[in-house]
Amino acid sequence: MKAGIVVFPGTNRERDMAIALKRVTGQAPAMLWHRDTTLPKLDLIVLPGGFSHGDYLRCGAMAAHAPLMAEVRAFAAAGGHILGVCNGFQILTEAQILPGALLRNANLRFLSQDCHLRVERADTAFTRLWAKGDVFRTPMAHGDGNYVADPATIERLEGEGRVAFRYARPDGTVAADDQAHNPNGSLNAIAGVFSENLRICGMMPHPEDLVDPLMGGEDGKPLFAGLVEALGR
Amino acid sequence: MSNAGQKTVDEALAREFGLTADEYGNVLSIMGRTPSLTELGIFSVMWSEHCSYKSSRVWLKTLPTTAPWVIHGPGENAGVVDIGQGLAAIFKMESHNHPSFIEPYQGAATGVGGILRDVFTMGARPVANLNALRFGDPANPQTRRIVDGVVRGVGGYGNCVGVPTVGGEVNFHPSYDGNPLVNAMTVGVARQDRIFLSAAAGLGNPVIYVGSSTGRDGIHGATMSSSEFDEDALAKRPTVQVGDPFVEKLLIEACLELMATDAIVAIQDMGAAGLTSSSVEMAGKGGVGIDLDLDAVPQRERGMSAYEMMLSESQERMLMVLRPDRTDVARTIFEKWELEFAVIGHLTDTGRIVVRHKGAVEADIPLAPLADQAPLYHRPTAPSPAPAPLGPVTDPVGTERALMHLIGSPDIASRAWVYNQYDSTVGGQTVRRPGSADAAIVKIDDTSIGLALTTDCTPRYCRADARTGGAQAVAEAWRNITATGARPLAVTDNLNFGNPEKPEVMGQFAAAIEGMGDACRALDFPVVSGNVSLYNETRTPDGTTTAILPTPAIGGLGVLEDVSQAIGYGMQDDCDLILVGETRGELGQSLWLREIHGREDGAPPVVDLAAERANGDFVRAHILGGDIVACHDVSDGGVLVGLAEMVMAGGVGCTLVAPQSGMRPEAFWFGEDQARYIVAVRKGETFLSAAQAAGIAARPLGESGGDGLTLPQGGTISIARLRSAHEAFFPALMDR
Amino acid sequence: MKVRVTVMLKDGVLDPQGKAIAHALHVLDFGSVGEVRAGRVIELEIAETDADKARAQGDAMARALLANLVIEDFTVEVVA
Amino acid sequence: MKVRVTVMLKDGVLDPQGKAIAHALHVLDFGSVGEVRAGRVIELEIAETDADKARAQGDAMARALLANLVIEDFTVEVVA
Ligand SMILES: Nc1ncnc2c1ncn2[C@@H]1O[C@H](COP(=O)(O)OP(=O)(O)O)[C@@H](O)[C@H]1O
Ligand SMILES: [Mg+2]
Repeated sequence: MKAGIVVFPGTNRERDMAIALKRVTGQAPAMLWHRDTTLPKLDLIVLPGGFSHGDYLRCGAMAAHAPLMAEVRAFAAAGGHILGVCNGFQILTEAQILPGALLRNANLRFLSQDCHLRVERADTAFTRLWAKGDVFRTPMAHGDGNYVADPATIERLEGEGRVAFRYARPDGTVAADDQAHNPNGSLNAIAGVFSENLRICGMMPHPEDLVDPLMGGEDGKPLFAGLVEALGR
Repeated sequence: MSNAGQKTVDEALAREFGLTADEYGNVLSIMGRTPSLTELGIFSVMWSEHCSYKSSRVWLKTLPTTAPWVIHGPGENAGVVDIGQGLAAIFKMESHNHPSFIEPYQGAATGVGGILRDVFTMGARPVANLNALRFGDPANPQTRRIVDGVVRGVGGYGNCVGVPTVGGEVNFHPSYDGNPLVNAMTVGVARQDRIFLSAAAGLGNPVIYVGSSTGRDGIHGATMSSSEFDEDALAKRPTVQVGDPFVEKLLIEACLELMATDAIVAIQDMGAAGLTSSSVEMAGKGGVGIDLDLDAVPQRERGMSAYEMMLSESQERMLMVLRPDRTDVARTIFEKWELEFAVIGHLTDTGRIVVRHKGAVEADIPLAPLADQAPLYHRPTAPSPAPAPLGPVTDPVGTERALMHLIGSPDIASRAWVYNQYDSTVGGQTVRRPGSADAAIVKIDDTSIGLALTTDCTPRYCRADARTGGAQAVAEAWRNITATGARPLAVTDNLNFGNPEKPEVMGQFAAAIEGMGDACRALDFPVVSGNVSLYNETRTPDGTTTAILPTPAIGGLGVLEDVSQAIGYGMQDDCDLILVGETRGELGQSLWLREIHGREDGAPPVVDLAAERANGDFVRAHILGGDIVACHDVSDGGVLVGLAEMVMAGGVGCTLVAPQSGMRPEAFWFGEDQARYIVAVRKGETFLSAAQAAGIAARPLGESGGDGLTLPQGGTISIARLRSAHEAFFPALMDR
Repeated sequence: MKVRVTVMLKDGVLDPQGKAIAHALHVLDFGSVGEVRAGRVIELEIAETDADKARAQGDAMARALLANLVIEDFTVEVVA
Repeated sequence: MKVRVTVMLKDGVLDPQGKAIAHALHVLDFGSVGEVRAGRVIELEIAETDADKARAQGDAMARALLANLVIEDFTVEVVA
């Protein structure tokens, strides 16, 4: 699997992502600069976390207009696999590659803590090493992770099975109005969504920061290992 | 010479700028004429307490600063120590106390930004931030606003630049009501052969300005932070500096990219007194002259005068001297990162700083006397009376109630509300996050090395006995590092005190430094960088001045060759619990005394540095040997609070045995005797005999297991109950 | 000319900031406050002397960047 | 009544957000844009029928909470 990580001015979790990808693929991903206008041949594009353009105006708004995003869009249209994490998810929604938007956390504070995610379907490249209903722990670190979309969009996402992950209690139960376990107040406790073709996944938490027992566990590793399985080493 | 300002320069103006009559007299004799406004501005900031350390220098010189592993001690932008494998840790702590009182968010944010620049200016990629915070009485309505702004500011800046905030401390005390303390620490890592210094060199070499443009921000910030607050302070404040962490992030990346080339001769961040202090210090250190052309300075506002540009404290700016043939390489890098890049001057052989603006020479000052004749004061010191020993005290509440009260009290309650607003995992190298070990542990990418980081100070001990308090702060930092298995290497400090012109404050300062020095020497734990913040006082409308508690905050750094050997304090199942170190049951100045009796008196616990060293070396050896699986140093609140913290962190309970015979339970459980550790070991007997053989005091405390903390007299407190008592304070104060 | 673009969350989109502000105002004893909505305002100097053209530019910038039309509405005024 | 409080950074105070927006607009080819300042707007429903009183309340709320007078200025309008 040849992966490329897009770096925008202000991106700050590209290194975490590179470490995680290298851990599972054995090879360093390509680092792509936002102003580039061509893509190398890739199996996976990752939009990593951080504060692209300082998160000024709206998180991800300015990055969504970066020159390289035209290539990312074309890559998506051609059926490529894209993972957007945290700011990367925000960029994908701002670029309208994924539906919905991410508002300020309900308590208006930046939240850096572990959360638990429930896997909503296991037949995608991102989730194939889990079973539907599995719960895994992952760090989150964001101020704007409160997922919203209009009712019609939500209905469609739910109906088409495009919710990738939900915030959950460790036992797998989901309670959208329980602030301890849906910490940012997301609609239907949505933590991540898929594109229609299930090849693009955006999520707020950071599985890439939990792929090493030294850092407290490997709970996030199946996501990356699954991608390698699906897209080839 | 033009005098861009409207003001006449005279002694009265000099005083307004914070210079004394004598100091102004000295300026006149150095200059041989009346200085221009810009020149007066330059003298006043360079000779301010903040830049010249005029009250503290004689005492700072007494601190030990060397060790075989110290690469650069105080004097550079940050301290540099050898951490093995050709790498160096570069670190420093700095205060932003006064700005944080005026505008808590921006004050704290720019504090973080400033200390980051001190570290990456030396070539290090910042790998961790810490922050030591002191706030006023939680019951004071101002406190909540300040806590909220400061915590948001620290997080807002650190999270955006993408440096994990991994530790720190928070205290509350009414003495900080009008004067919170915000001490920020940054730790970076560089290759030892790629460390950048600030001494300028090379006649004719270009002087380059990079980063943000210059506005009228914080003019006279340096002199303001060197005088005490009065009721007018809020009205007189200069334009508040606003931080731009996004630009800082770009600046880090651009500087590190440039530092991978051979373009840089010298580099220095523009901190307090911005362009003035950076240019004067770079030229001064290199023994060269410098010519600046202010027309070339990128400006954010129209019509700025030379005086304003030289004194502006606009953030996110750096000054560099480059090899002339590499200027274009540098320009290309800064353009890529969309940062200002301007050649604003060159080095000369005149030994003078010459500042030109709009065709006029606005300043022309000889650099040597500006530095050498900077004021230096041997301020009178008055010793504080020795605290009366604590007489007999009763225990009105019993062990269980005291424990529940203490773990929910402001100085012990869970800090999760604070550190959960800080991104502690960005970088993917955080091995121990806040709330899980006595020191945070950060791995160095691509190596097996781990850094152990902590900040510590117990100001109530310092007020009672500054010498003991100074030693205790160093000892606690050393102990916190040791408790993870790391080898303590060096410290940075942030000495926060009141008005040094008061002999009793100067006495506290001197005694605290003596205590720190004692401890640093005894523990081989030299001071490699630091910062002094004086005049932390508030003048109340009735004319009285109150100083803060003396607060010599210590930032400690240690190293683990193999980071996988680091341990935390989370309780592990099926262990014997052992207390290492001797217990005399010292309740003087303890939190038990304060929280249960409402008293802040008695002598602080004795700091026995020989015991500290022996106990710590013993514990560390047994952590690295794999015998100890969890370890917590005993500090605020004593042994029982320490045990409760272990239980909460690990989610595993424990059953305790009766305290030491002949000692009152409250003295055993809540005394704050130093040099002690609670360790969880698999084989208690073996460990105890090893301790005995080594001459180390150790006694069994009980064993781990279950889902509660069971006291010797039988009552069990569930982990859930402990946690709810521990976690209530901050949300109740802040999330109303 | 100076153009002001005001961006507000669409009706029906939950506004966490507005809600928090309302709560804080109630705590401060501003009991008469009902619903609160929070938004952004962006003031732009535009090198343009014709008010209609300036407004049109503001509109174009709002659509292109300043507002996220998935969740936000905007208005444009020429203020100077 | 509905009151709108607009909060802007004071002149001379660095506005990182405005700066970044201006830059982004230039990249998007809105070359005519000069200085950009970003601010906040808060719309409040107030249980009050007198416009002057509503405005006075908005003013009080701005001072108490909505604006940070150390670095920000505000204006209050009654909009409905
Ligand atoms: N201001 C802060 N920022 C980040 N972490 C903090 C802060 N204050 C406290 N912490 C963390 O909370 C935990 C408990 O703090 P404290 O009780 O002071 O620790 P200790 O007694 O072990 O020195 C530690 O992990 C500490 O690093
Ligand atoms: Mg401690």
